[in-house]
Parts: sequence; C-alpha cells; structure tokens
Amino acid sequence: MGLLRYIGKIVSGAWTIVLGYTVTIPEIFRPIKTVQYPREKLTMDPAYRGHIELAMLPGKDGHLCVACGTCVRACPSHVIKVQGVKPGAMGAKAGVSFLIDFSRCSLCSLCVDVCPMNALRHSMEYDLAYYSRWDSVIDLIARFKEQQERG
Amino acid sequence: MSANIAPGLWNWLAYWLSEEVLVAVVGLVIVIALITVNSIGLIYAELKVAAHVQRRPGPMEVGWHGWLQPVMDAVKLLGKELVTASAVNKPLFIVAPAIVILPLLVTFIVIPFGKTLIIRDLNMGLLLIFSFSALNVVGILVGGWASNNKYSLLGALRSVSQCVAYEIPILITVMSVIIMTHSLKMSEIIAAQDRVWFIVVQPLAAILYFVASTAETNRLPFDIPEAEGELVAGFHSEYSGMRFALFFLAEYTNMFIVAAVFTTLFLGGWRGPVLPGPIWFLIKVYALIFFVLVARWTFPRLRFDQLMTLAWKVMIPLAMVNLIVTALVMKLVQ
Amino acid sequence: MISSSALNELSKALGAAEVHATDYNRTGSHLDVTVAGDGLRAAAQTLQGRGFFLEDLTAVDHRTHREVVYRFNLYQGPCRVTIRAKADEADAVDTISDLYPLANWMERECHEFLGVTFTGHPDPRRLLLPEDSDFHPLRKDFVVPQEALAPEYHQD
Amino acid sequence: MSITDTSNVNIRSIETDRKISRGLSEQSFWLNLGPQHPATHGVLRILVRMDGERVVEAEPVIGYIHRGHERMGETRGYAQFFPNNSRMDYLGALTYNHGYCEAVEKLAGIEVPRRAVFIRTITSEFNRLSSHLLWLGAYLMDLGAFTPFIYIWEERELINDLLNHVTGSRLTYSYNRFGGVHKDIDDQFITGARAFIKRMRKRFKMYNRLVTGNVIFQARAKGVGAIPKQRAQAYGLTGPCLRACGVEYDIRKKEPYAVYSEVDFDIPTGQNGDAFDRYMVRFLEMEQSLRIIEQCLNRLPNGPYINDQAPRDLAPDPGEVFFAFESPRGQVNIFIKSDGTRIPYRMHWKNPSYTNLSILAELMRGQFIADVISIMGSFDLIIPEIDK
Repeated sequence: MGLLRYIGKIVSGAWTIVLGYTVTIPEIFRPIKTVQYPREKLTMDPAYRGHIELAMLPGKDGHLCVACGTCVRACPSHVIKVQGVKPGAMGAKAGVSFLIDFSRCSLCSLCVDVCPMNALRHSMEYDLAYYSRWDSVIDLIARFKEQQERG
Repeated sequence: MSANIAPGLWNWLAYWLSEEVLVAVVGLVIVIALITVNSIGLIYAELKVAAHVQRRPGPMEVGWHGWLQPVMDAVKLLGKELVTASAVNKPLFIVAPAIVILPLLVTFIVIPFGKTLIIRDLNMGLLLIFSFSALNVVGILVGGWASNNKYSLLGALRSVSQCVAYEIPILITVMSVIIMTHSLKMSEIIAAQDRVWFIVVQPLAAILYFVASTAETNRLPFDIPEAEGELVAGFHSEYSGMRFALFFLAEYTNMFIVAAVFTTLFLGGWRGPVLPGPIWFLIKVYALIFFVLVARWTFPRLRFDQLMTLAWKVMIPLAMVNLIVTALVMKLVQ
Repeated sequence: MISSSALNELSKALGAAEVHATDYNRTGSHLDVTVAGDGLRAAAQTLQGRGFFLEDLTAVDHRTHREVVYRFNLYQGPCRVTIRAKADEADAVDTISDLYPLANWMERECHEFLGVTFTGHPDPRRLLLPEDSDFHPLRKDFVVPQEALAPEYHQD
Repeated sequence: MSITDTSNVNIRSIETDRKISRGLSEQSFWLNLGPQHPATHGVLRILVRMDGERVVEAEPVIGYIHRGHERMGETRGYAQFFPNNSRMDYLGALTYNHGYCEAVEKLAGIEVPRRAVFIRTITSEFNRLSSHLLWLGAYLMDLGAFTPFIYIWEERELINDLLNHVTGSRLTYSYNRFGGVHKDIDDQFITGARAFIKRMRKRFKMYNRLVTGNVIFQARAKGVGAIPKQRAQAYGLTGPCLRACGVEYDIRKKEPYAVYSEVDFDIPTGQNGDAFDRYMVRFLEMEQSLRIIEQCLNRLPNGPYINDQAPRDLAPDPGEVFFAFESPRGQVNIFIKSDGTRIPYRMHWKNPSYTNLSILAELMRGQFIADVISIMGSFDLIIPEIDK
C-alpha cells in the first residue's frame, strides 16, 4: 500500500510537471502581446490624465484662466503658480503666467475639479522625462500659445 | 651540415604533423570555438525562449531579431571592470572561474559529434566526462568561499551538497546503460544502439538522467545555489566582468555536455536518416536543451531540503531498481 | 447588531470611569468608554476573556494631555469597543502588549510619534523613525525643522 | 574567512545579539535580508540570525521610506489627502480612496448617490483583482517561477485599460470624491468589464494548471509558515492572512459598506493558515470579486454620479469617526478627529501590512531561509503601507 502511494505520488507529481509544459510550450507559438515602445506607441484613452494644460475651446481665441488662484489653493503639493494682470480698469483679470512643477504633481485632478472657469484640462502626454529639474517646470501659457500656432 | 639537420627537422615536423597531434590541436581550437558559439547561441535561445513563452519579442535591437545581442553582451562584459572586493581571498577568487571552466573543456575530448568526428575515442570515455564535469563544483565552492560573502558561501555550500546528491543517481542510471553496452567507449555505446535507441529500452533511466543532469547544471527548478530570490546571485554574487562571464559560460557549456551525454546514451548519438551525423547530433542536443530552457520559465524553484529528498528518496531508489531490473533481464537474456 | 443592554453590561464589566455617547452610524463604534489610569489593563483583560481582538491603537494629542485610544472588536460581528485612557503627567500608560502581541508594534509607533510612554513595554525602541530621533512628529507642538522642508525647485 | 565576524553588519541591538547567541553554535551568523534584496519587494530589511540554512531569530527593520502620511493628513485639507491614499498602498489605491471617502462622508454627513456607490464598488473590486493578480505573480517570482509574473500583466493591463478609461490613471488613482466619483462610467467600460470577466474565468483554469496544481509549488507553499488560529488573532492579522487560518472575518461582510450588503458573495477561508492557504484564499477571492462586479454591473442604477451639494471646502463639525474597510491586504482603519476647521485635527491609519508584518518575526523562527522568502511572499506586503 505504502509503495503504491509512493509511486502514485511520483507519477502524479510528474504529471503536473507535464501540465506545466503544456501551458508554456504552446505559448511560444502564439503571437506577441507587447508593444515595442519607442517604435510603436499606444494611443491614450481620452480620459487619460496627463499633466494639466489650459483648455482650448473652439471659437475662442485665448484661454479661460482668470488667475483666481483657486487651483493654487486646492493643490495638495503646491505645484501651481499663477500670475494675472488686469488688462484695463474694467475688464476681468487674465492669467499671464501659469507655471506647474510637474515633478511634484501627483495628477490628482483636484485643480481641474475646482476651476470655476473650466479653464484646465488634462493633457495626453505620458512619456515625459527630463534632464534637469528645471525642465519639469512647464509654462502652460507658452504651451497654450504653441498649441494654438500649431492649430 | 644541412643534410644532417634536414632529416631531424623532417622527423620533428612529421611528428608534429602526425594525425594524432593534428587532431588534438585542431580539436582544441574547435572546442574553444564551439563552447563560445554554443554559449552565445544558447544565451540567444534562452532570451528568445523566455520572451516567447511570455509572449514578448525579446531582444530586437542589435542585428536581425537581435541575434547579436549575446555577442554585444560578451563585449560589454569584456569591457567591464573586474571588481575585486577588499575582503575576498584574492588568489582563490581569481582562480575560481578558471577552475569552473577548464574541466569542462577536457570533457569535449570524448564527445562523439559524428562517426569519426571525435577528438579521442577513449576506452574510458564516459568515465572521463563524469569525473571532469564533477570538478566543476570545486570551482563553485572555491568561488563562493573566496568571495567572503554570506550569500555566496551559502550558495557554494548548497551547490556542493546538490552535486554530491545528484552525481549518485546519474552514475547509477548510467550503469544500467553500461550493463547493456559492456563498454564505456562512446563509439561503442552508440554502436550498441544500432537497432533501437536506449530511450525505448530504458525510459526510466532516461528520465532520471535528464532530471538529475538538470540538477547538475544548476538550472531551474534546481538552481538553488544561485537562487536569486533567496541568495541574490548565490556563489557568483561578487563576480563581475569576464569572471562572471566565465561562470556563465560554464553553465551553458555544462548544459551542452549533459545534453550531449544524454544524446549519446539514450538517443543514438549521431545516428539518423538522411542528414549527416553531426547535424543529427546537434539537433538532438539542442532539442533536449530546449526542454531545459523552457523548464526555467515554467516552474518554481525547489527548496534545498526538497531537492535532497528528491535525490535520496526518489531518484536513487528508482535508479537502483532500474539497475537491478536491467541486470536481471540481461542475465536472463544471456 | 448588539443590544444596548449587553453594551451596558459590558461597560460596567470594563469598569468604565466615563461612558461617552456614541452612534455607530456616525462614529463607527458601539461603545465608547474612558477608563481610569490603572483600569486599562483590567479592561483589556476583560475584553480578551470575552474574545475581543485588538483592532487599533493610537493616541490623540489634546495639547494639554495625551489620550490613548484602543479599539476592540469581535470576529463574530461588529461590536466595536473604544477604550480611551488618559496618559498621566509623565505621558505614561500601562502596556497591553503582553495581552495582545499586536499592541507591541502599535505601542512602539504610538510612543515614537506622540511621545506616550507605555510602562512595561518590553522593547521601547524606535520602529519607523531613526533610532536616535528625539522628537515626536505627531505632537501638536512639533515644529517641522526648516532644513527638513523641501527646497525650492528653482535651486537646482 | 570570517563568517562569524559581525563587524561589517549593522547590528541593531547588541543586547538582542547576546540574548540570541546564547546557547547557539559558533556557526551562527547575521544576515541582512534587504533593504535591497530581490525578495523583499521594496525597502524592507529583515535582520536574520542564521544557523546554517535555518533562521534562529528574525527582526524586521522598517521605516526606510517613512513619509509621515498621518502628519501630512493633519496639515492639509480633507480633499488634499486624496493623492496620499494611493501613495500608501499603491496596489489598492482605489480601495483606499474609496474607504477614505466613506470615512470623511460619514464624518461630514454627506449623501452619496446610489450610482456612485455602485461605481465605487466596481472600481474597488477591479482594484482588488489587479492587486491580487500582481501578488500572485510576485509570489511566484519569489519562488523562482518568472513566467506567471508576466502572464498576470496581461490581465492587469486589461484592468488598467478599463480603469484608465474611467479614472484616467493606471496606478495611483485619486478617483473618488466626497459625495461621489470623479467621472461616470460608460457603456464602453461596462462591455469591457463583462468581456474581461468572461476572459478571466478562463484564465483561472490556466493558472490552476500552471501554478496551483504544480507539485513544486505545492511543496514550496504547503505547510510553510503555518499560523495557528490563536496566534493570528492575537497578532490582529486581517485580510487573507487571517482568513487562511479559518477565521471568517471580512469587513465587507461583517460591517458592510458601499453595496457589499446587497451583493451575493462568499468569504473563502483556509484551514491550516499556511502559505498555500493564503494563496488559495486570494485566488478564490479573485473569483468572488468577479462575482461582485458582475452583480453590480447588472444592477447599476441610473442617476447622478456625484452629489452636487457636497461642499468643496470641507469643514466637518467637531467630532470623530472610525471607519474600517477591506483593502486587498486586509482591514484598514481610518480614525479622523475633526475640530471644526478645514484641516483634520487627528488622522490615524492602521494599515494591514503593518500589523501582518508584526507576526513575521515569530513565524520565521526555525524556518529555512528559502521558506522565509516564501512566507514573506505569501503575506503580500506593501512596504509604503508599512512605513506610512
């Protein structure tokens, strides 16, 4: 009896080894699943939250930021710096400088949530790497103008 | 005067150009080339097998489908600094990689690649292979000890006990083949498989040899001497550059030798239809290695004591039974 | 859900010095009592005898004094008992780590962050903070040292 | 050769050293597992005293990445703590997010629309699934099998794509908001989720063939690191580690939050409390998660996904709340005390990995070094969660 159990254990153990092979060997002949990153790129889902940028609205020239500073206060990591000027005595304030330090941003979307003007949205950028900490400071106004020029 | 020298020179030249020496020298060159090419090929195969098992393409950048990747790796390793930690035992530390690789070179003397493609068809061929490939473990022990690293030492100790445990089932299973061939000569073992391969006659011995030899080569699931999850890199934790590469080379060469012996013992060596002998030999060897490669990417690693249990409580009894049965049958057939 | 009479009985058994009104749906605990300094171990023993396990252990800095808050619960169903123990003038509370091994680490954490000493703790070393730290960062009077604050990003 | 020389090892306490070395052979030595070690999955360091291959005494040394989350919680507004949730437990970010929201909503008395609760449950369960999947791969990698680690990424990728479509992130989600969620789910998500459930059920069979039944895996996991039920309870283990010991304790069942009281699911439990049981509990839990998601998808109500009336700048009335929820690793306790200002007066988190780790020292005594790795792997430790 003991001998039979001993042999049974060996045989069943060996069988699970064979089962393991039956999983992995067929996989060799199946097509590849991975994306060859620098050569091919995935398109990001429209919902993807990259770093923030100023929203571009069709039929509108400029951005909507009025430099109210709500996003500055909402930001948990004190990433945002906004400066605005009043163009004249009457008109509303407009943001002239909107800096974010992306290296400290945690992409929580709180600033987008609180913006009363809906001036902010998330960009689609995901492969960002910098040589210097300076480079991670993004001027959103300059970025907005660049995008506008490109159309 | 020139007349006196000429015959001497001629004799001297004739001696050095004699078939025997020529075969030895050319053989050595070929062997060194072979182990390098074999290792590079196997590293490439490993990278690609691992990748495709995991549904990735593997290396694709250097050369067509990345075939130059292992070559580039070798170049990189050549260019690397040979770090010697201050607390190591320097002479032993330096000599260990050589101890690992040199005995493996010797074993190539008797590997029969083809009917005549064998450096020396020694009478004690099989014995020579086993005695020299067992020396491999001395290098590992020396390297692990000399590293003065606790992980390395643990790896080295494990390696020794593993090798001791698995040499025994290997030798016993081989014995049951030798009983049938009445010879340790490689060519005669192959000749004995004229009608039928020994894998058909001795299936259990073949399986046992395959498992035990995988353990001998420290391949997963038996790679406990270098278990990276536990011992970081085991016995070669402290090695870098070409010294590390030599350990690597030894591992892949060892795999080749083990598969070559399996082919000789159980798969009829170079025998096969249509294609020439050496090609058949290599096909069989690499087909076997393929299974060893896939095993690494399929199974978890055994624990140290389970490895010993497998050797002493499963493999050795089974090998003994196999040997006894073989001996009895041989006696009865006579 | 546990009946109020059972809770009354339990609070008596715990020797509660003070029973706080609590609403499970609002605060998350069924019973909320404060025990007097030396009554803590007795209360913990009582709870252990009734099959309660230690769920949480922390302290609150009330500026004037520290209060250690223990939470016990039952595996069978929710019956969360909050026990509060006021640390004495020397910021000391009896340890319960011999009763509940879990309390060992929780008390160590509590000690290093809030400066509450657990009398009789077998291993009062620092756990998460550096071994030589002499500050208690969760105390309300703790001022973050200037050099520990993140430098401005422009100074690269 | 100085194997007994401990001068180059950072000994934590010479006292402990002396205590341990009494009655031991001269061969025993200290070994530093970590903070940089392939099997510790982060900067966990375990100082072990070894006698040959056996561990005599082990002591986890933690705190290498302590960032002071509790202190951060006490210096910033309620909503500003969202990003911190996912930095504590990066694999169960959504469950943490969900739990934190529920706790604060309880404290401030914010109503949550039904649809939002369903969405939270679905996303939390997806997160639990992806966390368990990663654990499965990482555990097997500790045991030396590399390939399952790659296979689980395929499933995780699908989950991440689905969650990315809703939350906009792939790992450190801050998706839940007080009074609801950040973004509604759409038909693409629902069809994707249904397809995923169907596919996942097939993949479980593959994992069973490749891993569960494998003789080597069973040898490495069965009977390894068995925790007696009493010890598990004494150390206050939670989550799969406790359930593997046969205690049927799951916050989702015992103190249901979200919609867990309305959906039908089981709590898988083990018997022996060993690594294999922990594996099985997690494995079966994944199937239960699929069940929960399926039921939630079937019953998903229409309506708003966020309570518009919820105040932006939260300043709850003075009071305190204790809230427990089930993260993939076990019970997380949140204790928030408000003094009526916009910043919490006291915020305390009890993380399951932290309490689970405290039993490790006891569990490792007398084990093989290889088993130590297996035990650690089976605990599913998340180091940022331990170090807070």
